[in-house]
Amino acid sequence: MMDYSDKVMDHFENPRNVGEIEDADGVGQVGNPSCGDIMKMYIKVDDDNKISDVKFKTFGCGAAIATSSITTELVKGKTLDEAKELSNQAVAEALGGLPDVKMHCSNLAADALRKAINNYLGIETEEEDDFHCHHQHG
Amino acid sequence: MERIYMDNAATTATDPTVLEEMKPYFTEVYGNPSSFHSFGREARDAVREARDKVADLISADDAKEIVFTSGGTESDNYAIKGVAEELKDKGKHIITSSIEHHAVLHTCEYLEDKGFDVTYLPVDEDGLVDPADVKDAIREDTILITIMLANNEVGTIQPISEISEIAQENDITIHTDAVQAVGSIPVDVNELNVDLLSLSGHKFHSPKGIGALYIRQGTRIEKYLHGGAQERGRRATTENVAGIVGLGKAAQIAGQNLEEKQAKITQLRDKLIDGILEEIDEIKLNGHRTKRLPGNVNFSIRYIEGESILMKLDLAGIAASSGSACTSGSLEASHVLLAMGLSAEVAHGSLRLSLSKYNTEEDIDKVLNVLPEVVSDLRAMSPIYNQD
Amino acid sequence: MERIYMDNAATTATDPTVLEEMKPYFTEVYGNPSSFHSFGREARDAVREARDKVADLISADDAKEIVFTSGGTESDNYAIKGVAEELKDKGKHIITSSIEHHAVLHTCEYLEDKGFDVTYLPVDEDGLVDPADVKDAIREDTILITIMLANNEVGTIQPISEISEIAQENDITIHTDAVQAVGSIPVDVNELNVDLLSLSGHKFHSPKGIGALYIRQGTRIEKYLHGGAQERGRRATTENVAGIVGLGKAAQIAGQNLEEKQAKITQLRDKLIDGILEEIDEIKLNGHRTKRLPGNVNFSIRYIEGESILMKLDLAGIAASSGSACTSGSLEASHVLLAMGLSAEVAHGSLRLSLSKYNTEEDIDKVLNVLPEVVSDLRAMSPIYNQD
Ligand SMILES: Cc1ncc(COP(=O)(O)O)c(C=O)c1O
Ligand SMILES: Cc1ncc(COP(=O)(O)O)c(C=O)c1O
Ligand code: FES
Ligand code: FES
Repeated sequence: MMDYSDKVMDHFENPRNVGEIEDADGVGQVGNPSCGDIMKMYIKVDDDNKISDVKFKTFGCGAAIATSSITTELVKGKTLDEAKELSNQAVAEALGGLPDVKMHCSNLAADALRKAINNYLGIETEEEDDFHCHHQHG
Repeated sequence: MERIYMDNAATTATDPTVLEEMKPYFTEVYGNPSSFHSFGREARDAVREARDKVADLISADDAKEIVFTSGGTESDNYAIKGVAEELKDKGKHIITSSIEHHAVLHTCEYLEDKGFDVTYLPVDEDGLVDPADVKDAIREDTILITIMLANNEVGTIQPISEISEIAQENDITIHTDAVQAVGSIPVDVNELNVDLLSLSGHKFHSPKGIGALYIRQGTRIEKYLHGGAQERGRRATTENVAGIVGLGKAAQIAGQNLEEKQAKITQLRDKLIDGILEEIDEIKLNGHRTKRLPGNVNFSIRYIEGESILMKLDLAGIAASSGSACTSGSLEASHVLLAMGLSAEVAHGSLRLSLSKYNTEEDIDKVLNVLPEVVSDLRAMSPIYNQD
Repeated sequence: MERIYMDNAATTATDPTVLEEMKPYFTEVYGNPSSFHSFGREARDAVREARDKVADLISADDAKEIVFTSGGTESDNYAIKGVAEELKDKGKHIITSSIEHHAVLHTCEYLEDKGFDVTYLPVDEDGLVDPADVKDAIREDTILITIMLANNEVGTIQPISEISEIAQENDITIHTDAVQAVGSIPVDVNELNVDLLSLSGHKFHSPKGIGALYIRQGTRIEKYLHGGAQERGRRATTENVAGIVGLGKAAQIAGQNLEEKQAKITQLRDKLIDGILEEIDEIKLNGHRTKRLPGNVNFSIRYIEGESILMKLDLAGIAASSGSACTSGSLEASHVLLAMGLSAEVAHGSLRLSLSKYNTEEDIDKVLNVLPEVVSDLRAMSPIYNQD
């Protein structure tokens, strides 16, 4: 079942960029507590359309926390266009891989980030269906 | 790092005395109990002695009522499918509870696929089945009631004797999954008055892969494993002699000063429960406060998720579980906690710490020392926790 | 008295190296492989390694194709009932042979009760199934062919690759009970080209109570034990970790210099066969002379009865068997020998001596020394023996 890479463990034990940004330019949240996970991303965007700061808060499993953390590292300093391109595959790879049953967790972080970017850009994103978990567990 | 094992509801360490007892049955007394010769006779004698010890532990009238199996799951499958198969012409209705172990639930679901009708009784917020509900659920065609003696997640102990009285009045076969109870609390098949009872050795310091099904004499049940004539024709396959010897020894040891050990573990449990309640706010003890297994502690800790709690504890050298071992890892909210009325959100933050005779006062202190920080670290990271 | 064990087809002694490998998994590495924490991870790693070793021994493409079970009987029950259950809407006809182990035969009989139709193919006087008979038996509604790789009583090895070719041409699932073969002769699931293969550890120096079912990827089969999600959902129950580790080690050891060991045991077997043929008259070697397990010797000794031969041998310190271990003790004439055309009278006088890597030249000499006298003593007592 859950056999996490050293990289995952490192990001779980020492998560980077945890917290909130008071005057965030964009905020994105995905997940649902009844599904066992919520991820919230805050971004600051500078004049060059680059992400100058990013923070997260996560309620979720170990993979959810680690993917949030690495995502913030991966996109800090990137342009919004580059950040939007970040795939869950890339997130998983940056963590040295994720167990099969946890691959879906990496969607969350990328999704939350995209939502934050869209929020900054003023794009409405479809609301989550509250009655079904948005990803398959297990 | 000194590690602390508090996942004894998942499995226990084999008692070294049990292992000692088993050793000769691998390389020296290795005969097949069905064999005619002296090697076979020695193995046969060992199996006989072990059967007596298991019968003793649950106060069975006759050791013949004990059939060895590969564990709790097989015992549950055997009991439920065996009765269903045998009595299907009499009726196809089965009554169980909604908080059974998957070995019972998934077997019942399998039977539903085969045309059986299953009633899953609700439980109250402590996880208790109401015997009145059992009575109400009984129909003309009810052939089996299967309700667990003690729950593996929250430790709640069911009023099985009351339920079996109802079963008896209505002439319905009754099985109880006593996998979590046997070895932890006194279990007497006659007091419980059940026809079938499942137990599993690895929950009380025998090795994994060996268990038993108690089958009261006269109980009608189809066999489960077809083949040779072992176990008086009730379970084919060459007997797991070393495992059986281990189960016997573990049963014998468990029976010695059972109540004393129970009291000691209960005292540790209560210290742990009280300590956690004192140190951490916004938590909820799951399961009945007193009608509960001596070693079971189960809390829901709001705003955080079970797996991440387990990871943090594991990093601190504490082995615990969130929900049952079988489901931990899949992050599905425990069906037991949901049935007890918890919201999925709260259920996701559940933590089970389960004790055995090997746990000490120091273990409790260590957990009480580590857990509050784990919780506050994770809450600090949680988007749904309101820090003010 | 120095005793000689020649009943290795019934069960074998656990290899001391295997036991050594297992020991830590009782009292030290005792976690539940499904558990999240480090104790669980250690157990999980051990199970993974063992699975690789078992896969290696039978040249499975992927270790995922190995499902651990409680032994040969469960593997057979799982394979046959599982395919029958899964494919019953496609058809209800099963083809097997008349000399299968009871684990297969009684499972097939059970399915007949449930409305399945089973063809029990005949064998020739050597115990061989004719592939042409398999072909002829195939019907529109045939869903499974289950034929053993090597017979437990007479050691005859069947032409499984030829049979599986026929199965494949007709798109029928094929299972082989290789319980007697695995560990004794090279077994390659791809050469055999089977979908399912049963093996049992205690036939090759792992402990009893652990076995495996090989399930080729893509094979449609209903699970047998319902419950937790262990073994990728294919077999519920807390894994018998120590047993699995033992099976893995035994598989590894069996694979090392397999052909050399096979040659050595074959040479002992042939010395025993030739010696007995030389010393005792009016006897018949049962089973094929060369297409036979390296360790199997089976004779029918006219005018005397099997159990009394076993008793005399046992008194002389030689452990043997008459028919399979499962039926020895019930004194029914072996269904295998009857199917091979022996009269019941002759079948009753059968003696099986089965060798393992632990048998020596001296063991053979001792048997050759003792057996002739046993036979002549009993014949002297027999009213049907004509002494002139
Ligand atoms: C209540 C209950 N029933 C059944 C089982 C299954 O037992 P085993 O793992 O021995 O198959 C367990 C433990 O896993 C259990 O706690
Ligand atoms: C050919 C064959 N099949 C199946 C079995 C059953 O194996 P087990 O005793 O491990 O259940 C045996 C041995 O008893 C056997 O020889
Ligand atoms: S985010 Fe990891 S399981 Fe849902
Ligand atoms: S005389 Fe003893 S079994 Fe027949």
